[in-house]
Amino acid sequence: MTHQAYAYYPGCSLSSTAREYDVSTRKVFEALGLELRELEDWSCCGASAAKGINHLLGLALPGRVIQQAEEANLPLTTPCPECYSRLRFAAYEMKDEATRKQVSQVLETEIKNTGAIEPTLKIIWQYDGDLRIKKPLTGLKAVAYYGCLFVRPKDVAAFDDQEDPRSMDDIVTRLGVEMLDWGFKTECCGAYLSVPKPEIVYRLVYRILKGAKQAGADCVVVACPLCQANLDTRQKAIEERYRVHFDLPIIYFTQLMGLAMGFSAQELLLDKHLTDPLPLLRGKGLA
Amino acid sequence: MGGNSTVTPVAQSKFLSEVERESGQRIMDCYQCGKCTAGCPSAASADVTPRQVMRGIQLGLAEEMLDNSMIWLCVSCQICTARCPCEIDIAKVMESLRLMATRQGRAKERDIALFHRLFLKSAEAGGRVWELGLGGFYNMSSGHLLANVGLLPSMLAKGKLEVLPHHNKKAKAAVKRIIERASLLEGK
Amino acid sequence: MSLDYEPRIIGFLCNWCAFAGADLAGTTRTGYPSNIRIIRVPCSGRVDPLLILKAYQQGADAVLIAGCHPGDCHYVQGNYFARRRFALLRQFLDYLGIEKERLRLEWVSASEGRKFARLVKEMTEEVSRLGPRKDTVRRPVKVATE
Amino acid sequence: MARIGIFLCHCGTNIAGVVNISQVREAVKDIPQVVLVEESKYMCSEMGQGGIREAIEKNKLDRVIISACSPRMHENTFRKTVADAGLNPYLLEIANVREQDSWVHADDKEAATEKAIALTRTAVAKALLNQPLTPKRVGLTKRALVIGGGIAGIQAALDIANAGHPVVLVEREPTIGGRMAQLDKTFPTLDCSSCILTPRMVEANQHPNITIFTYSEVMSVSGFVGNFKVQIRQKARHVDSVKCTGCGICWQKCPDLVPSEFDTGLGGRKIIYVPFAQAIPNVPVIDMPNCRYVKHLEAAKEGKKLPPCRICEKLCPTGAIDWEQEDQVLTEDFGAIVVATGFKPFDYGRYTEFGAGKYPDVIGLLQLERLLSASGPTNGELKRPSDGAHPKTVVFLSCIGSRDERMGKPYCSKVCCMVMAKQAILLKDHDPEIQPYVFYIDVRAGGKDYEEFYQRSQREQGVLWLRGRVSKLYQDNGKVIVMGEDSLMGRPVEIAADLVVMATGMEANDGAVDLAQTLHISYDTHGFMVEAHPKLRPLETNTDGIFLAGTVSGPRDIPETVAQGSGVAAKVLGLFSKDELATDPTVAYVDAMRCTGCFLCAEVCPYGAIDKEPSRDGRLLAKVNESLCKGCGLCVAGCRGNCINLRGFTNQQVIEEIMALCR
Ligand SMILES: Cc1cc2nc3c(=O)[nH]c(=O)nc-3n(C[C@H](O)[C@H](O)[C@H](O)COP(=O)(O)OP(=O)(O)OC[C@H]3O[C@@H](n4cnc5c(N)ncnc54)[C@H](O)[C@@H]3O)c2cc1C
Ligand SMILES: Cc1cc2nc3c(=O)[nH]c(=O)nc-3n(C[C@H](O)[C@H](O)[C@H](O)COP(=O)(O)OP(=O)(O)OC[C@H]3O[C@@H](n4cnc5c(N)ncnc54)[C@H](O)[C@@H]3O)c2cc1C
Ligand code: SF4
Ligand code: SF4
Ligand code: SF4
Ligand code: SF4
Ligand code: SF4
Ligand code: SF4
Ligand code: SF4
Ligand code: SF4
Repeated sequence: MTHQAYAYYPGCSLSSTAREYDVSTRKVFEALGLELRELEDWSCCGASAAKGINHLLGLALPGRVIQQAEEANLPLTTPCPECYSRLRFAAYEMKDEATRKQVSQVLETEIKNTGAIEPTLKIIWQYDGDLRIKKPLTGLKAVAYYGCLFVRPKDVAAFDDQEDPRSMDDIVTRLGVEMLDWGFKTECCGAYLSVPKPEIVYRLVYRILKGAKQAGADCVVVACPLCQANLDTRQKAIEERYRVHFDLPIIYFTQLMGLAMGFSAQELLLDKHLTDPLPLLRGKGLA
Repeated sequence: MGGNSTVTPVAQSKFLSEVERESGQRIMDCYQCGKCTAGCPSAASADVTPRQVMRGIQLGLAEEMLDNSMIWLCVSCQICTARCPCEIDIAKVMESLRLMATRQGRAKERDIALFHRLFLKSAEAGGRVWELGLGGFYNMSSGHLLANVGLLPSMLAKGKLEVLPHHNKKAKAAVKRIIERASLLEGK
Repeated sequence: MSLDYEPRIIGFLCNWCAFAGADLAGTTRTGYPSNIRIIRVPCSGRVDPLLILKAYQQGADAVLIAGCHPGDCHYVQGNYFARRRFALLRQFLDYLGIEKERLRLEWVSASEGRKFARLVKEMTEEVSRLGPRKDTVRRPVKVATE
Repeated sequence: MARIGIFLCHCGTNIAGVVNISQVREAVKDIPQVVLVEESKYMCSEMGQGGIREAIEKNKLDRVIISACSPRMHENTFRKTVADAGLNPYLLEIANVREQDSWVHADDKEAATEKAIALTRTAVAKALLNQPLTPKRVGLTKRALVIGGGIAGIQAALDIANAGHPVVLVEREPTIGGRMAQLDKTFPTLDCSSCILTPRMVEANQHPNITIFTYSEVMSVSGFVGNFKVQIRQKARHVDSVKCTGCGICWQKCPDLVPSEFDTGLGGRKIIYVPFAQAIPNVPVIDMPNCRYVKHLEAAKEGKKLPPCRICEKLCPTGAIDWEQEDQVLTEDFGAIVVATGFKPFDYGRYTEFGAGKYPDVIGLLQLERLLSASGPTNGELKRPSDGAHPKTVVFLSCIGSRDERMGKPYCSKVCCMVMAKQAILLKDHDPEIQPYVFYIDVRAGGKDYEEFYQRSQREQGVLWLRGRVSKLYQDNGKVIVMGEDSLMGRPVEIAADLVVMATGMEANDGAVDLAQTLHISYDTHGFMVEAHPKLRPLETNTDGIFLAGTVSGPRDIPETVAQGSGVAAKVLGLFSKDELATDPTVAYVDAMRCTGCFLCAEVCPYGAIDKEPSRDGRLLAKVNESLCKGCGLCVAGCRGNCINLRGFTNQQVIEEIMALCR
């Protein structure tokens, strides 16, 4: 197999709240023989904040990341859908020559905007080699929750079906997990509103968790730090508020991959989640 | 909308063409079906719905469309955009209205605007965002002193939030410069 | 784009689709540049390459042939012949020093008034950009007739 | 010297408001051989035409140029006008200064005027080379082909047959009846669909002038109005329809069941089957790929053993089962063709936000018709597909695959609002406890008694109409949750439904485009066939002798479809009232002095209109068969030596036009 290397942009969340996503992603890539070279001195992509304040800033912050990858002469990848979406948007808008020039001007260096930008999820989905599974995760039932930014908008970011994406389901099915069909794959969790408007997020997340439970899932598989945070850290409050009992661990797909590849739950930081997945995994003899 | 005042519709208003220019969307294509609103995560909590925002623009109601909570509660999830039968990018329209409001110093949802600003501040301060700091600053600045505090102990215990900001000097300098230059060059 | 250069475009339009499409542009008041001059022919396949050369020789800045979409030809296969001949002629144009942008073959159905208008606009802009013809075809060549 | 008259039409202000007519007059009046320039406010009006006739007679004009609207509009009108004045109609030329000038260059009057002058000059240049032409007369076959045996086709066939002319009705399915046969009751009168349809089907079947070919398709069409030659393929039923009495023993005893197309997959049918009880003809077909005997034969080829079955054959009292039967191709002559191949419902599986067709309790309108029908898969008991429970909350979603740019279907399907109203009322009739909710964008109830019917559903039956489109459906604990907006309240709403019905729109039928291409008629971007004129010639196509009826040209309901069926019959009968037809004289002709006999022309002629004729010195030369030639001119462009030319569009004429336009 040819050795493939990527410029790796973890983004802010993965270096704090979502460390387990970062760690598990790196482990999985390494195990698959795919190299991630973290960009040096990378900076924030601006998330949804920058574009709402200043349009150009919303392009220039991701622009710097793109430009760094250009310097490294590598295809750019990131696990975080928010970052991915910002990077893609910037690249998309910079297809317009004037915009590209303007961003270059802000960055004080020419940005070519020709390199590939793919999320780690897509790279793994399209990886057709052996997944090096040592320990299939049989007995586990899960639903995949994709959230918004990997599937929308169509022309900019989507690499999977808009309403019924398959990528995570396909990957996790290969691990031996029974993936269930459900109706909330791409519904919104409220994103960053969990800080300024937690009420909205409670309502949305309640629905999603209820849907997962109804489908018969033991846990929810995710690929987004924000989704993970909203579904995991708000779960207790929601259970209290709506007088329900979910106890649904929210696990990154890379953590499940790592587990199947033989890494320990601790190595994959599976003990960092607020809704503890360990009892479930131990119960099934998987951790 | 508003609900208690008479509306004087203005066909082909200046506001309409401003929004169309800013967003690149054809607002008059909207036939008010409501599909955007039906799937919107925030609509139920807002004072006007996304469909009504589209209508308001069609009627030229500039004030009301820049001063509602919907444009701030919109999280750019793009569900509306993906499903609109008239292929209008509603999320983009919302973003454009936010930008227009910001430029005019309006923000119906001060908390969210504040959150965005603090987020950027955090990025500016460290080159990368320090999430614990962001939460803390937000609580202090918004006056919601205890918001989200309940979560803190468990999150810290799990190592989910780093107590110290993870600054990166070079990144910090770069972000600072970008913010300066972007504000300088925006609109040029 | 030079301001005083008004290119002259000769359009051979098939009676069933493109000519009807051009009519529809009119019926729906979809405006386009007046540079095009239309000749009605029964079928795009009726357009003999010699007629196109005649147009260039007479000073046309560009020639448009428009007919029914593939599969829709009123005469079954006329537009396929048009397409084949067009490909050959285009190569020949190169040899004559006429830019290939000056010859277009397009499919316009009777319901595509907007498309026709857009085409004329595009072509006019493109040819204006090219400016006046620089080749030497514009002199009497004998075109065999009856 | 010719004597040319030029007539400049104002078309009210349509032309004169843009083109400076007096400037045109000045520019063309001195063209050599022009003896007269006249104007009229409306050239096509009785007065305008009278003026032309008078001028021809008074000035002995031998060429007439009319500078007016598109020749596609009034060429025939004016040809008649000049003919009435004794001038050969082919000596007329029309300059298109309205559609292709004043209407598209309204913002540049100067350029429009200049162009009007150029176009008029060009018409003069061409007209000088016009020759008087005389149409030939040919006979016609007074026998009609009707393609498609839905209500449109049945109606057309009956009306033509009743006027005494033979009709062949070709239907692709094993029975005639079309979609209407699948319906339960019909709006706005709620009469039972099969009660009003079946008598017509029987009448058609028994009519001495009607021959029905079911399970058949049109393969090819050649010829022209009055004289079409059509190849029809009759697919093998594997049942001898002469011997079969329709006793039904075979399909009662056939051991296998597959989903029934007629019941939209909700019920089953046997392998040997008639689609429904009142099918016409009442002769079954064997669905070969699914038949046990066929599978047995195939397995045997691979050396495997499967039981041969052949129960139908053993039990058939008349020995009608015929395994050897093969497709048959018939070639028939017709004078006119009616296309009535109908529509198909939009596939709601394309909406992934509504479960992509995977949720069992989300169905389409046609499926609900079958569930409501007493002869349907549930004998009219309303049971939902997932668990057979009786639904109480039923939600309708309008405009599925209609008014939706995202699906590439911007048009309104016209009947589904009324169908929703009808079905909601029928649901209430079935079970008063059912609560129907209807999500709509606009209610399209424009027809006689339609609005009253829709109002009744809300006022008297308690159907709740909610204005708004639904965004998403999801399954939840045996319910389908409907997320919509009530746009009148401006609030998101949610309903937990037991059954959701998609108001699927009308799409062009499968194979419509292929059929249109076989017939050489036009179709639009949605696959609906195109009328010669949307308002004034809605039943004709641009090809003489080929007509359209029913939903083949766009969505419509039964009353309109039936009206079109009868209307099209009137068109056909009008054609058949003549004993001969005049052919278009703008055909090709060969210059025998120059022809080298290479027959490149014959190679490209789509109509085989070039014959090989020996000349005096024995060489074979080209000769045009004028009744086959359609005047496309392919031969002219194909001939290397300019030895063949096209009347009305000769090379010299086109060259004159080019020269005039390049001036
Ligand atoms: C769910 C539903 C409910 C409806 N309810 C009502 C109602 O209550 N009242 C009302 O007025 N209208 C109603 N309509 C509309 C009505 O069904 C149509 O107006 C009518 O059926 C159209 O008839 P048609 O003959 O044009 O087409 P079809 O009924 O579609 O008939 C076309 C026929 O042509 C055949 N065919 C197709 N292609 C070929 C081919 N290539 N060669 C040979 N044969 C071919 C088909 O097999 C079919 O038999 C309803 C429609 C739907 C979908
Ligand atoms: C304002 C308006 C705008 C419209 N615009 C459109 C449009 O844009 N497109 C469209 O498709 N449709 C349009 N329509 C509809 C269109 O006008 C009608 O569909 C059409 O004119 C109906 O034609 P008709 O022959 O049935 O009736 P009419 O046009 O009413 O003709 C009936 C004729 O019968 C004569 N008559 C009446 N009683 C007797 C009698 N006892 N003896 C002898 N003669 C009698 C009348 O004098 C009249 O000349 C419009 C209608 C209106 C009102
Ligand atoms: S979905 Fe589109 S058309 Fe419908 S109301 Fe929203 S913006 Fe308008
Ligand atoms: S993008 Fe904004 S308006 Fe659209 S559905 Fe999401 S939150 Fe609502
Ligand atoms: S058993 Fe024989 S006669 Fe009876 S319906 Fe079947 S094929 Fe016809
Ligand atoms: S052979 Fe058997 S399976 Fe086939 S049609 Fe006859 S009875 Fe049915
Ligand atoms: S008839 Fe009604 S439901 Fe059908 S497409 Fe038109 S508006 Fe929609
Ligand atoms: S009555 Fe006329 S205006 Fe009113 S809905 Fe019907 S068609 Fe429209
Ligand atoms: S192509 Fe011309 S020369 Fe050849 S046979 Fe036909 S008419 Fe004669
Ligand atoms: S014009 Fe020529 S090619 Fe066309 S049908 Fe007539 S003979 Fe054939």
